[in-house]
Amino acid sequence: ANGPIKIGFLVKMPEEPWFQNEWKFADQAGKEMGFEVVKIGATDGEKVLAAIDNLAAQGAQGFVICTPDTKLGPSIVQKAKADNLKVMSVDDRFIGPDGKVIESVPHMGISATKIGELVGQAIVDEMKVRGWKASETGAISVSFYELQTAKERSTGAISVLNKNAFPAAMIFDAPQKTTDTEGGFNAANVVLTKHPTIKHWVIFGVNDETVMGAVRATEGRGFKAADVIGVGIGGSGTADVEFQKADPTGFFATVLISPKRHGYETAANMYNWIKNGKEPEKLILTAGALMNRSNEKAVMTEMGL
Amino acid sequence: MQHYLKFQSVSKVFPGVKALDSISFEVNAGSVHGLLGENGAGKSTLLKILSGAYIPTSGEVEIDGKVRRFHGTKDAIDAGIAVIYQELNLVPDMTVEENLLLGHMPLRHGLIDKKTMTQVAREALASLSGEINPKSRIRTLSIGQRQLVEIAKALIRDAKVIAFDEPTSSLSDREVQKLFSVIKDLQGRGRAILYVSHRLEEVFQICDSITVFRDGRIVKSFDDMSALTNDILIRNMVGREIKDIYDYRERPHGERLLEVKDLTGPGLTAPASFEVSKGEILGFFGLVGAGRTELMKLVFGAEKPVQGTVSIAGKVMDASNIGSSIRNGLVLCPEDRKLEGIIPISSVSDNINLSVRRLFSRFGFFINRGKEAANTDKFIEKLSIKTPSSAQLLMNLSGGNQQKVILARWLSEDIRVIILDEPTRGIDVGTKSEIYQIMYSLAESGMCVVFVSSELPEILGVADRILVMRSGKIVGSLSRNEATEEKVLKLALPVSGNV
Amino acid sequence: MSANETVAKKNVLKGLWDNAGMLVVFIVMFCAISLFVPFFFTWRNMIGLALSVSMVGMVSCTMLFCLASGDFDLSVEAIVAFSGVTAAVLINLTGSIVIGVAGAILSGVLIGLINGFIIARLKINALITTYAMQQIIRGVGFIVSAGSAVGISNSRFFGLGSGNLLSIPIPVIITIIVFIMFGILLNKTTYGRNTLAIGGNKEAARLAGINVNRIKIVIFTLQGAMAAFAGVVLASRMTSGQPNTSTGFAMDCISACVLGGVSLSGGIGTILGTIVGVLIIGTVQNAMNLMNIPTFYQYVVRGLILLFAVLLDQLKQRKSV
Amino acid sequence: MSANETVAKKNVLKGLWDNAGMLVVFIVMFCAISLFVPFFFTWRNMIGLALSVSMVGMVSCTMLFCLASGDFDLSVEAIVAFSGVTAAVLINLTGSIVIGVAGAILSGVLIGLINGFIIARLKINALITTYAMQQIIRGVGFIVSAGSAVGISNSRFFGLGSGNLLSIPIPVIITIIVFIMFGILLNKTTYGRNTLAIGGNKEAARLAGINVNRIKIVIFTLQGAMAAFAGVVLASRMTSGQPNTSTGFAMDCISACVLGGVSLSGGIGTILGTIVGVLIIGTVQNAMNLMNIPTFYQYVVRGLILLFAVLLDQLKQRKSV
Ligand SMILES: Nc1ncnc2c1ncn2[C@@H]1O[C@H](COP(=O)(O)OP(=O)(O)OP(=O)(O)O)[C@@H](O)[C@H]1O
Ligand SMILES: Nc1ncnc2c1ncn2[C@@H]1O[C@H](COP(=O)(O)OP(=O)(O)OP(=O)(O)O)[C@@H](O)[C@H]1O
Ligand SMILES: [Mg+2]
Ligand SMILES: [Mg+2]
Repeated sequence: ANGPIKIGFLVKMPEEPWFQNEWKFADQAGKEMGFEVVKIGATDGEKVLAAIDNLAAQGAQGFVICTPDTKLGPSIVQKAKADNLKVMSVDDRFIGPDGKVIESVPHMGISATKIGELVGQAIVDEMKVRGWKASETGAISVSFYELQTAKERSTGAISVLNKNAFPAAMIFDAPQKTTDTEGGFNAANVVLTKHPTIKHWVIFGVNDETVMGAVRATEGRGFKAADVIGVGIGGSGTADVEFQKADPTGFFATVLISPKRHGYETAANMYNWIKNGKEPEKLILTAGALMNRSNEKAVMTEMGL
Repeated sequence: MQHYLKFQSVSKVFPGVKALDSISFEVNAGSVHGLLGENGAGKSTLLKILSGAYIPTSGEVEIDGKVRRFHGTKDAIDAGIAVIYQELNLVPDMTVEENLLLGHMPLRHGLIDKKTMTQVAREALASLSGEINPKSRIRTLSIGQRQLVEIAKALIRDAKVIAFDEPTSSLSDREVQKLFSVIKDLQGRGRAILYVSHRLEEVFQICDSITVFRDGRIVKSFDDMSALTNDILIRNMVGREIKDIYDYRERPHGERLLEVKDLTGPGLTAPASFEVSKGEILGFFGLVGAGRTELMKLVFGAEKPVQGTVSIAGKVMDASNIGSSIRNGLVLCPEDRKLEGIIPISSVSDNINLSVRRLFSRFGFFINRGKEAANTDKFIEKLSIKTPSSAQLLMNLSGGNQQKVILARWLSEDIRVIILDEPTRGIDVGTKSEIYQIMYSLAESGMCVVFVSSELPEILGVADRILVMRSGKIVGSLSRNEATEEKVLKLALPVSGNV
Repeated sequence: MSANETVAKKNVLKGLWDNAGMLVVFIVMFCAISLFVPFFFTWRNMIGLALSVSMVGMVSCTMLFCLASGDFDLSVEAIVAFSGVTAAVLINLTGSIVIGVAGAILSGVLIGLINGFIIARLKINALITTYAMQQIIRGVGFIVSAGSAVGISNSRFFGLGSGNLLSIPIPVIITIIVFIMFGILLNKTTYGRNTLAIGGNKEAARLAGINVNRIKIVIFTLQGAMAAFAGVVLASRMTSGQPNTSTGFAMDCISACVLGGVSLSGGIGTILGTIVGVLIIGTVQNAMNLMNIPTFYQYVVRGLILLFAVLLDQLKQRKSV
Repeated sequence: MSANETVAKKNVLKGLWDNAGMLVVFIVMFCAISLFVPFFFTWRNMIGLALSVSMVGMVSCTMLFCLASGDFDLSVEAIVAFSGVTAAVLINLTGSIVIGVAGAILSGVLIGLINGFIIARLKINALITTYAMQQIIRGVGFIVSAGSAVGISNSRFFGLGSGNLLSIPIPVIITIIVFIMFGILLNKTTYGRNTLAIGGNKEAARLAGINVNRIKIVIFTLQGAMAAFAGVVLASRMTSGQPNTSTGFAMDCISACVLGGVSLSGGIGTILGTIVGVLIIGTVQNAMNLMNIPTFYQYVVRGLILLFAVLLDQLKQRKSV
């Protein structure tokens, strides 16, 4: 190619800290290796296609994408082909018309279900540490079924709880209207109202914000930090807020996924693919790391944050 | 002769008001039937029933011997009925021709035929006034011109029954005469015409028969106009004797109070200067679009003047600051009641106290309900406003009563100068004479009254001095003694040959 | 005699219906839910319900004024988010709660002032202005916070949102005070009556010497201040300022007002109605969650309730005309 | 002589400005961007730009009618999503593209009809009705699709969205046809003029014998149909029906119309203006992406552009009055 290499980096929720970080690290890779990263937020299918056109128009040679919907895969692949762009996916893997993943597109990520399972495992482990009886413990699942990923995260966590003999009848769904703290707060409050006799609560949800909201709700009902295990997802500023507080809160831990690998490595791989024709591995799975009060610093450094 | 239009014991009940009570009368083809009555007597309601805008509570309308039931205005239009409403109903951002042909534009191959449309519009307008361009937007026309458009609308439809609800209330004499010749022509072509007006001289000039309403009932019908006099009509309408509705009262004038100097602004073509003394009633006369309304708005501060000053008792007013005008006792009772006067969804009481409430309030902030209620009751009584209660929404009052409410709003103020822009438009004779009396007593107590009117007899009967405006400038001043109809009209009409 | 009494009774009922139709609807609904939905009518749930509507409640008061004057405000949701972030950033920076709260509210005042100025003076349509402002402020909020929650270091600040007074949460108490204040403002002051007059007929109000522009600017400024205050309370409850919170909040407030009989074309509105509107929205949401209604069906139910409620109100008004 | 010519020239310029102020703004903006933003003025990018505004373009046409008649429609975004899902489900079920497309458009017609009926006949405010409808339809869409995208098995269906004609994408061609059709409808038919009359003065239109209710119902039905059609095209481009797509789409269409000089209080609107509005929105977004402006700043820029554009239009109007 003539001129500097340019790659696109499209994400589905540009406002989320997670994607902000991916972008940041992609940029870092670009600076170090000498290519340009075009960052576009593409919140729905239409915007994705427009963004791909836009990339082609400005002479990019390939792009990394976290698609707003995995079923968009075929049309993204088709569009990329039409515009002569290389494509790889990050975070969410493309799904073909047959309902199976599209193996031909290189992917880096960790499945939403996996993240959920990590959350579930963390909860189960901590329950054992605290020695809670299953009969006295309830689970609040702050859910948001409008979003496929959110749904998978919840199912992942629930499956682990189920496997570890957590009674299904004690897992309470708390659907929220908005995926922010206020949404989590109001949703959790209702569950708390309905089950006034339960002594201990475990909480999981879509992201750190909703879990934090639910934890606030338990505090409002007089639950002490020792009676609540909330595990979030993201490892964003919200989790940090909780861990920085002088006294521990019910927000026990969060699953931190490294935006560094996802951002930096995908961008770098794409660059190599374009520059040297070296196609990235078809599938790279990263691991999430459980981060809590005590190991926050260490985990962060390890993840390159 | 056959009765073309027949009302048979038509009644209409609104919550709390029986607007029409078993009305029956008929109108012949080729005749003009006058409807008279005080404000709120039910005239407009009857016309709205005729036009299908209201459905009568009971009774029926017969046209050409057949009972017709209208479920909407479209039915009435299809039955050959055209009503020109008291309140103008035009689409401001459309052109004159589109308004004229609204609802039945000419088509060619399914698309609008603009050429034919312009032609039809031009013809209809020509019979009324040559000055309106069919391509102008309604927004750019004066109220008088809009009224003409409204009338032309009915002419275009070539209806069998045509009803006019106070069509002349904002027309000049010249336009009125033109309208009358149009009506005469319609009459000659066998149309049945209903004519509502508060101007008795018009009624005598144009009507073949008359029905007088009061409180939703027919007081009396007159088929023979020759035996009829002004006094008889007034007695039937108002229920009492009014000898001279103007009943002019002489009074001394004090020192100069309002002084307008070289005022220029939109709508004016030359700087306007005039002054008014304490105790004086200054009349403003002019034809449609002469610029009186614009001048008054400039004086009041509702519009920003390009230059010039307004001062009261030597103190120069803050230009284009309505609040300060009112605080200094300068108020304007605006011309366009619907657009600039009433708050339709507010109560009578809220409408009356809209401005004066600040004076009653504590710390200028907390309202004083007691004082407001007392003020409302005082004016309902004083101006005999016809309303079931002070809590009634203003939109449910008749046109004339709405005008009275606005008058009450300004009379509540502690005024020194009051500008009344067409205050008697759409007001019945009885109330008119009450309003004149109010003007006299305001003047007697040392205020200035500026009185804008398009009714020549009224101006001549009430004003101490008359200023005449023509196309945006003041063209003459006549004292009460020198003023005659001819002299005033001569000043008001366009110069040489244009007539 | 007895016939007369029946008539009198009928009139009382009719009067109640005309003046407070929605209130009757709400009471019936409330009773029915209390009877049939377990846990609904418990002290705990009532407190939870009150808390969940406290923010909508506060901002609906100023929204009522905005709608009553014939305008709109879609920017409140961004102001809520932005002021929370501002408060968090300022408290962390200066360590002073007073500065944080004052700064946040000031930012709301400023945004409201700009809204008001553009709408009243430059005569730009309110819907478009406040929608544009929503975008702008949302963006600025993201920029300031770098897109993620800003934790608040000073824990004394949390009392505002999480504290109790006589076992009633402070946000609820604040909301009640706000309702009373704005009720007085609307009914007993020239400011309130003039607001309604402007909504009824702007030109008539102007010609009656009411400074329309000033009142409009005040309305939007108050709205900005109130939204910012709600944002501060939220930040305190959540112990952090969040830039992406409260999407859809403006429409919630507008819906509450409309349910409460406020006319979207201006000129009509009562505080009692607004309270009822807020309570209906909150109660329905709460009951649906208690009844375990699946999320997707909740969308449908919420929409239907809104539709039926305004329909009912409309029918009532049509009858009484 | 020469002075006269200058005057004539001035008048031409003034006339252009008065009638097409926004067009001038757009052209200037377009030229500036073409000059300063690399890759902007390339065939590829122009096609991409056209594709990206094709949906907003289509629905803005019916939105123009809706706004011009003095109403609103917030439900379009849910209709777009729902009709995509419906098309996908029906095509998978029956294997027939015709049934799928027809079913989807029929669903849009039905929803529009209900909107129109409620607004015109039951006299419920359009904003609230269509907001409630948005919630309901969004919910139904989620229910039908179980919350996730529905892939379409019949690949022949994708031609509608991804095909080209003379190297112009079919959605773009469709949009151009829609613009022409609605331009004629607005200017040359009684339906169009009556729509403007209703928006300008409903009472006058009613008294002129225009069936206001019927026209309103038609407006909303057409709007529903058009949104559904746009949804079908989108589903074809996306090869799947997505229940949560197009949030904020209604406000995009309304913004485009407003940028194009359509009055939100009804009675004023042109198709040329609407096209310009659509193009401005698309161009700004496109240029920002080309210039790599960070997302958060994009919010701010979008808001500012909207604000300045309407401000400019307002200034122009004030001068010409
Ligand atoms: N929509 C309505 N709701 C309630 N009352 C009404 C309504 N329309 C008219 N009225 C009442 O019906 C009565 C008759 O009103 P109408 O407008 O017919 O009077 P009018 O004779 O035309 O008076 P004017 O000369 O003042 O125009 C009045 O008492 C008025 O208050
Ligand atoms: N804002 C304006 N800018 C320019 N011209 C205007 C404006 N408003 C009114 N005019 C024009 O000024 C002239 C004076 O109108 P005005 O309404 O003051 O007349 P009038 O004497 O009160 O007559 P009417 O009986 O119609 O009220 C009209 O030709 C009108 O079209
Ligand atoms: Mg009348
Ligand atoms: Mg005048």
